Amino acid sequence: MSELVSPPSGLSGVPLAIGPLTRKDFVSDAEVRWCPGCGDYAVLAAFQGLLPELGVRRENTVIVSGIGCSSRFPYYLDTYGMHSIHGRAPAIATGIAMTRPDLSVWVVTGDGDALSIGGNHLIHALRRNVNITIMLFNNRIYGLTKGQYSPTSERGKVTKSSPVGSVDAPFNPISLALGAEATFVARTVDSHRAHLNEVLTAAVNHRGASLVEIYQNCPIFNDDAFAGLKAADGGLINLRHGEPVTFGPDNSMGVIRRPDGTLATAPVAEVGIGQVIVHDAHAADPQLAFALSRLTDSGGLTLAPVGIFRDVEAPSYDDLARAQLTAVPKPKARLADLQRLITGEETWTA
Amino acid sequence: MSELVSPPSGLSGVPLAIGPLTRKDFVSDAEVRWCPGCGDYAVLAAFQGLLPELGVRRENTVIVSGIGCSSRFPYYLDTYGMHSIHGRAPAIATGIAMTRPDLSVWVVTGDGDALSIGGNHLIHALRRNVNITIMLFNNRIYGLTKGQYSPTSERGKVTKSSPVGSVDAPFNPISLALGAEATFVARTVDSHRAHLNEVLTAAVNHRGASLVEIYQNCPIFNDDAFAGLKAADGGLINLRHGEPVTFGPDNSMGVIRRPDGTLATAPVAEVGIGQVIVHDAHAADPQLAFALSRLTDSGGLTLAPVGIFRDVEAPSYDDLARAQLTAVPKPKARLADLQRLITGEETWTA
Amino acid sequence: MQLTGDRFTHDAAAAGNDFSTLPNFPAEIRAPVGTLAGVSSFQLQFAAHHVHTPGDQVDVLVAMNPAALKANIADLRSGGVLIVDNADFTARNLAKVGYTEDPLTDGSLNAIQVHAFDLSSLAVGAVAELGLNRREALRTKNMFALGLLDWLYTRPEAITLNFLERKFADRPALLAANVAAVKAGYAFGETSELFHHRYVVPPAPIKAGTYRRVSGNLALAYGLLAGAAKAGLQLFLGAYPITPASDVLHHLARLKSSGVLTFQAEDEIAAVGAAVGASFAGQLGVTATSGPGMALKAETIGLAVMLELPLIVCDIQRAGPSTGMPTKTEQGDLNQALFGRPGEAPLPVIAAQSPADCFAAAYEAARIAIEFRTPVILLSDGFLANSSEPWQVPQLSELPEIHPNFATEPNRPDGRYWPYLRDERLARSWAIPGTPGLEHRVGGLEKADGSGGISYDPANHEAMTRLRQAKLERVIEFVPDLPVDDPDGSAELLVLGWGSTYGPIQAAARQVREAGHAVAIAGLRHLNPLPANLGEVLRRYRKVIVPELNLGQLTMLLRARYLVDVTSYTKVAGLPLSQAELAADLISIIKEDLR
Amino acid sequence: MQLTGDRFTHDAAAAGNDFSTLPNFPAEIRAPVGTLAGVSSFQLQFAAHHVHTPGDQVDVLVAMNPAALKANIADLRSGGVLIVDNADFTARNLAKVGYTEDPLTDGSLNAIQVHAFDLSSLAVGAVAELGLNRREALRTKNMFALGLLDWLYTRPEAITLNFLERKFADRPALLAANVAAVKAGYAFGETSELFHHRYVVPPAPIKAGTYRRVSGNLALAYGLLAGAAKAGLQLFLGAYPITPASDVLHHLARLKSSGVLTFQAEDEIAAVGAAVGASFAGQLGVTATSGPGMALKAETIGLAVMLELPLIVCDIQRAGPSTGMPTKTEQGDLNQALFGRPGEAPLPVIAAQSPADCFAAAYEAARIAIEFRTPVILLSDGFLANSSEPWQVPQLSELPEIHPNFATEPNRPDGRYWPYLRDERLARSWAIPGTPGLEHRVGGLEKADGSGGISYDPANHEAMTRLRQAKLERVIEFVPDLPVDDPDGSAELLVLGWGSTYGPIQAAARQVREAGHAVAIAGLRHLNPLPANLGEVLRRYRKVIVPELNLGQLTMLLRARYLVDVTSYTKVAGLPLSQAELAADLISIIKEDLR
Ligand SMILES: Cc1ncc(C[n+]2csc(CCOP(=O)(O)OP(=O)(O)O)c2C)c(N)n1
Ligand SMILES: Cc1ncc(C[n+]2csc(CCOP(=O)(O)OP(=O)(O)O)c2C)c(N)n1
Ligand code: SF4
Ligand code: SF4
Ligand SMILES: [Mg+2]
Ligand SMILES: [Mg+2]
Repeated sequence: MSELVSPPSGLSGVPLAIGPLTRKDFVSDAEVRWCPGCGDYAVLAAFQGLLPELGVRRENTVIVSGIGCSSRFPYYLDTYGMHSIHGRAPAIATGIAMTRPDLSVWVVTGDGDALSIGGNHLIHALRRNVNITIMLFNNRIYGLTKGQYSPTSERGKVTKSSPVGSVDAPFNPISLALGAEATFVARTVDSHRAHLNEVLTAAVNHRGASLVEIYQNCPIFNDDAFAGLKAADGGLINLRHGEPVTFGPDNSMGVIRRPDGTLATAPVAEVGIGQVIVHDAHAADPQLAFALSRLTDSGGLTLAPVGIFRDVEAPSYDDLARAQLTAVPKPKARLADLQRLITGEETWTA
Repeated sequence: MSELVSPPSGLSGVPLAIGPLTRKDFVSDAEVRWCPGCGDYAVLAAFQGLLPELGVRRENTVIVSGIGCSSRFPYYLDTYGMHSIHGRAPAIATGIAMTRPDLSVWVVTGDGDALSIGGNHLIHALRRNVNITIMLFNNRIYGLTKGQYSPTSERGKVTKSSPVGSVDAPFNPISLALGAEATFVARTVDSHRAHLNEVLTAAVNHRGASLVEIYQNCPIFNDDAFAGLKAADGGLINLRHGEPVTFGPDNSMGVIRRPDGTLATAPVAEVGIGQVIVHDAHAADPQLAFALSRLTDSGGLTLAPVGIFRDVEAPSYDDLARAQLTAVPKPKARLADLQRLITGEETWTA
Repeated sequence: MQLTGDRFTHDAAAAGNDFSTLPNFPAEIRAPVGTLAGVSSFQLQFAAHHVHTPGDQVDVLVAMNPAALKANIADLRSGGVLIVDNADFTARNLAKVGYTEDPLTDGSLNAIQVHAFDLSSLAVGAVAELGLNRREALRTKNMFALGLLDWLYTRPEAITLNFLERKFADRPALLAANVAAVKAGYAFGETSELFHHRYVVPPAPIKAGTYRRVSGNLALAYGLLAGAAKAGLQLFLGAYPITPASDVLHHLARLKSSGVLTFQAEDEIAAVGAAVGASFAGQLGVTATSGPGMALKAETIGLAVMLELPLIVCDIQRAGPSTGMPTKTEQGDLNQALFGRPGEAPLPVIAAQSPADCFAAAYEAARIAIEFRTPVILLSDGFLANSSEPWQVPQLSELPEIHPNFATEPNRPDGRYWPYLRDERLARSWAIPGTPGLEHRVGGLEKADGSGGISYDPANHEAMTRLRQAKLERVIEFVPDLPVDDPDGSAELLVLGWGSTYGPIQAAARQVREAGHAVAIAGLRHLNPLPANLGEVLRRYRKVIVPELNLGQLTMLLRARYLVDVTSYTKVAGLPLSQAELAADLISIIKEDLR
Repeated sequence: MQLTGDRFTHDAAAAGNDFSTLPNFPAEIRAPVGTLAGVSSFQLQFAAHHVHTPGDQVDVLVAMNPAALKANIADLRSGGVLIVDNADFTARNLAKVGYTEDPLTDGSLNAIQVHAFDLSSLAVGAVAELGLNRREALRTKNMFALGLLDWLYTRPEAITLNFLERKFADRPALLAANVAAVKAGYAFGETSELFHHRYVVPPAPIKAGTYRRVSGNLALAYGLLAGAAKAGLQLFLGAYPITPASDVLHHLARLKSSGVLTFQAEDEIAAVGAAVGASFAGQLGVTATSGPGMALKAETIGLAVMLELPLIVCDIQRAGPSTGMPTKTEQGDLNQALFGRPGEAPLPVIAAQSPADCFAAAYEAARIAIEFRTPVILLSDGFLANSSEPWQVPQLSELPEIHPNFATEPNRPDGRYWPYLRDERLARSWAIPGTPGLEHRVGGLEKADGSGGISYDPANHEAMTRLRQAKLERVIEFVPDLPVDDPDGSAELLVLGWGSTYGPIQAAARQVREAGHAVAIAGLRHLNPLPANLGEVLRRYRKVIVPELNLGQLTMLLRARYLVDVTSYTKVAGLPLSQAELAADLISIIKEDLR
């Protein structure tokens, strides 16, 4: 490559807003109906603040959700939206993204919606790299159906459907996405507004499928599932491209590579900052991102990297699919072409 | 742990055959109906040869398949079998494995069956670690429906449904399985009978879910998809636990770790055998296995590791689920218990 | 409120009343308290006679705040009693639910006997000495209300107090507080002079026996388990949570000591798939869901039809279409149950008629599924699921036997085993894995009858298609003739319901008869095959009305099958059929159409 | 053989004959040549009169080996002509297909005019000089057979030769060989003295116009595209391959120059989901599948009913239940189309009647879907899909207009936009993303009419449920009265078909009438809503017979709706209805029942 061309953004093709938009423009008049204290409120507030900053027209934003507490999201935003059926939002969004490159398409989903019933659509949307941004609200529980364990619940979880503890090993959504060839994978936390903003902005600007896992507290059925992480001295490992991966009080802990090649954590003071690995979110190969994802403990959650694990350029499915089409002619000419087509080459006259 | 106990095998609990069994015992009288030259023949022959060697009773072997050319498999084996519906075999096998620990349960599936329509059941069966052995026949095409591209077809594949080339990025089934927390993941090749035998034997002996991807040639719709690999000097990288990962003519090539931590291939003569990594299939952490899986090129396939990527001990779902049950009493006592249960504690008499 | 209702129901039961309950939950998980959307209510009808519904109009309403009043006042009959906690009747709270004036003072409740007082303060006062914080203290108001109701209906306090002792055995502070609140409520009734009457509801004339209270979903779970146990099979439930079916999973998940295996699947397809696997393995595979989940299971149910394996698919119907109104009831899935599969895939369909009947219906489903090797669809609905009533506990020993009749020997002269050889009922031979010598393969492709080998032979497919239908028709062996309730045989009008409408139909018939008119009623439990005498029954009456909570799905079936001009009577409001409305409509039909 | 049949069909078309074809593929991909399972055949009927089916019994059978003979000989009428290549009639090959004696010599074919000769050698000889290897040379035998048939039916060779020139333009060696084979076959007919007759089939009296040959799946693809184009929308197909629907995907995937977007989804649920997404985005979302795939799509179709968005779901039916016989035809999905969804989810259902009619049916489906904002189910079947016939190419300009009527302005006095405000047809307002000021949300929960906001109000749900049904009934506006073919109005018997049975019914009626009996026939294209005059039509006849390739699904509907005692006539053999059998049965009904 001789020239440096800036890659197409996830939003290129979406018309820009004419005047400035404000948060208020994006607030619908539907009454918000989550339980008091639900983490969904914080995400909604952040998102309503973020949308006007993206600079694209409000009417060109579409939010598709499945079913679950979190999937009520689209109702609260004054954009185009669809509250669809359980698990199918990525498929529906694929149809929207393919036919309408002028739209900014978001998917809102939960850990049950995306990873249980909707797991297949999720991994296929990621593999294909459809230009959509997926916000996965992970509260590690089925909220709407009143508290059964989910595919991200820790093993041993006691719920109505697992009265003596669940026996399933949970998914690590980041690992799963990376195994499914995802080109943008990130994680953030409901209550960390600035981080949420930053990650979502990067996600929507990524052209192709972006998965953002959002740790979301469900005070009713799984309260404080992330309390261990959110605590001041907690185990949130903030990933930043190009920076050494440190965390903990005063960044006293770091992620190092063990002699066998796998990643581990160690006190920086002991190993020296030079041993701490530097994050490369843009590495073509997902090996590092995957290794980082494994630092998440799948049990009680005391350690979890957040930020952008992976953000690489790759052709987006819908761009490629559209590129195979020849430009559709004006209506008249279109009908004439079609008349020729259906008439075909081997006709006879009676 | 003070004592070394040998882990339960995938077959423990399955009654042993009384007399010796032979290949013939496992051949059903159904006429085999694949196209001449189909790779499925070779796998079938190997499998019919393998079953008697496992030492368990024929009547305690169950093979469940989905739909596809490869899914005709159960019909050709004189065991219990079910040719079910498209993509659902892992779910059906889960019900069998949970209720009958005395059965050896196999799933036979294709790249379309397992990774397209059945993707969700596959990843969930792997995550849960249900004690089943999955043989995934990957011919990188939909055979039975006459040749559409599949989720493992290379991008740009020209088929009836993609006349100017497919635009999907393919899955790497090994990466996907590892991302889904699989505890046993391996790959082998239809025509390499000894390797197939070895890998399948290890798979069935693994307690929990074992996924074996089998590269399978479809001479009709995707001929020679693996020819580049099968060639004498081809790029099959044979993984063996505890051995350096070398391949190519005279094992002249090796897999090394680059300074950035990712894996790459290099001539052994240049880097020295000391730089070549040693495979550890039993590493608790799947980082290495995942890194190895990325050496597979997803395009024309000239390089692919085969063998066992990962084989770790973890409790199997069905064992855990059964462990929660108290032993079911004899029929009479069972009915008496049940009578007490349904009568409950708060009764009144009229 | 749910707990108050629950305990008050037990008091009614202990007094020998017949009863029927209906809890009503908000659609949101925890919609903010004090909003209309957040109101949770519990409706109870009890009487000295047979009770078939929780009632449409209520005699006594207990409302704990303005939202509860607003949401439920329309259901209180004129002249009824309203007990209302006025603690929260502030301008702000009133406005929040759309009251511009205080309904307690603006005269709008003049037709009602209003008893308004600061119940909250009374409860808090009653537990003042017991060291609770304010929130805990306030929570005892429900028990205060219960004590008051116990007084009003002349119930002994002991039952409630016993219950509290069990419940709070290891939390003495809460026990003391709750006991204090109940007693205070009782004493308030006695001393306050607010109430001029107490009521005594004598026992209902019910069959002698041991009774318990049961909800539809619990009875259904027990019925399934009883079926499996009598057949000597393990019960395996594959399920994915969905309202209002989730409780079937919850109930069965607790029965690990009864050997029940539950599998919370990744989706409804996996749930039913695993159940098919369990049945293939020789156990009783069951799955439970609601309408949207039924749709997803259709393909696998078709497979089970083809495999001819036992399987029970419970559909706890909710208001549709699509996501619809998940917490509301409906009977919209009858067509889906009968016809919602590709190709000709007939299977038995059974509908439970009352909460307690869910047990018997589930047991019958198990018996048919196992003995005929067929999937069976068992229909219940959101109303039956959550509603409860007295249940005469069945003696398991008296239930009909269930025989899985596993094949253990080859069944061909040449020593082979053919899985599709049939008995007189046309049920196929069932050999399970682990049985030596009977190894065989089954699958979804058309098969040659007898051998089960794949067959594309046209005549075989024709024969197999008709055979599967004929087998369904043989199930009639297990279907009793439809009993008709027509006391003196003089009725010209038959009201035929199915599933949960039969309760309101019985209640309405009582009203119609009390008004001096003759009406015959019947309730269908077997929707496929239909009872043998049904055609004759339909033709016996001048007019047949078929009430359904849908747009006339059973009606279509009856008209097609019997060419009888039955009249459809449909409600699709997400609510149980209203007995009062039905009774009024029936009376006017009798007066006008049948003069 | 497929190619020979294909080209010979073109010859018939060029000669102005009417025709109908039926290719028949083995179920296996490449079942071994020479086995019964491996036989692939091509059936063609052409005539100087209207042809409605590929025929049941054939006049001429060309068999290239023992397996082909064995598989098809039963279809050759007594006295018919058999042309057979005897090159492969070795003992081994005969035994392989179950012949113990050579049928060509054992006298079993005495009732048939047998022309057996070593066709393979003749073909190989004809191309001997052209440098092909033996395998290539042997392949020309199909063209030899075509040449011979051309001679036998007095067809000009030129059409075939022209085609070969196009096909092999860049492979001159193959061109020369195939041309030589055709000519040799033609010459063989002329010189061999084996054949004593040549046939001349004059042109059929068909309407003047430009014709082409079309198969059902191709016509369907074109109809969808025409619908989208006339509405000014992009056509979006979401599909997952499944026999016999895959060709719809294959055809549309080739139409990238017409702006068609195809999406090969991960499963049927994603396929229909993406189509719903495309429709929400303002395009025409379509999905195509067969029975098992329909089952999987049911939940999403229900969503589309609730969203009130255009969507076309094509169900190319195959023999069921379950996996059934994928390559065989059936009409088993009518019930599933009408009723296979949870709750009350009514939608229009249209069935194509012939391969060419798939175009018109698809176009109508598009028109209804777009103008009524509703999912429409379009039924075809495996027979229509693969069969072909002459098609008078429609002029797109003459097709009815289709108006999506996108909303562009707020529709409320206060400047708001309500997505569920309705027009006279009850179709809701449709605003698509990108339209400023009309931002709105839709979803699967019950909604308040007008505003579209979530509503749990009982009365609203009741109203909405009935409204969705009423909207479906308004579609009658696009449903013409059912025309009855009753030439002199004297018939007492009406034969009413739907979908693909109408072809055989027409053919049978011709036979019945030729035998001197009166019979009326009609074919339903609209299954929901049914034509307005249908009740009246049914009541006009003493007897109504309804032939279906299922166990009587339309019959049930008609009996329920009109209380008319129609008689079901059912075949479920995986084959198209047999016209001869039907004709014979009709005649005996007329003679016996209607005396
Ligand atoms: C087909 C179908 N199956 C099941 C349900 C019931 N259901 C609704 S939401 C949900 C799970 C919600 O969990 P999650 O996605 O984690 O969302 P949350 O409520 O926790 O935000 C389930 C099982 C449904 N609506 N549709
Ligand atoms: C529900 C459903 N959808 C689609 C099909 C059609 N179908 C049968 S097999 C198959 C794909 C086969 O591909 P693969 O799994 O790779 O198996 P192969 O034939 O290549 O061995 C498809 C799409 C079906 N049988 N059922
Ligand atoms: S149940 Fe949990 S996730 Fe759902 S709204 Fe309430 S707090 Fe939020
Ligand atoms: S189509 Fe391909 S995979 Fe299928 S049987 Fe033939 S060769 Fe094998
Ligand atoms: Mg959740
Ligand atoms: Mg394949």
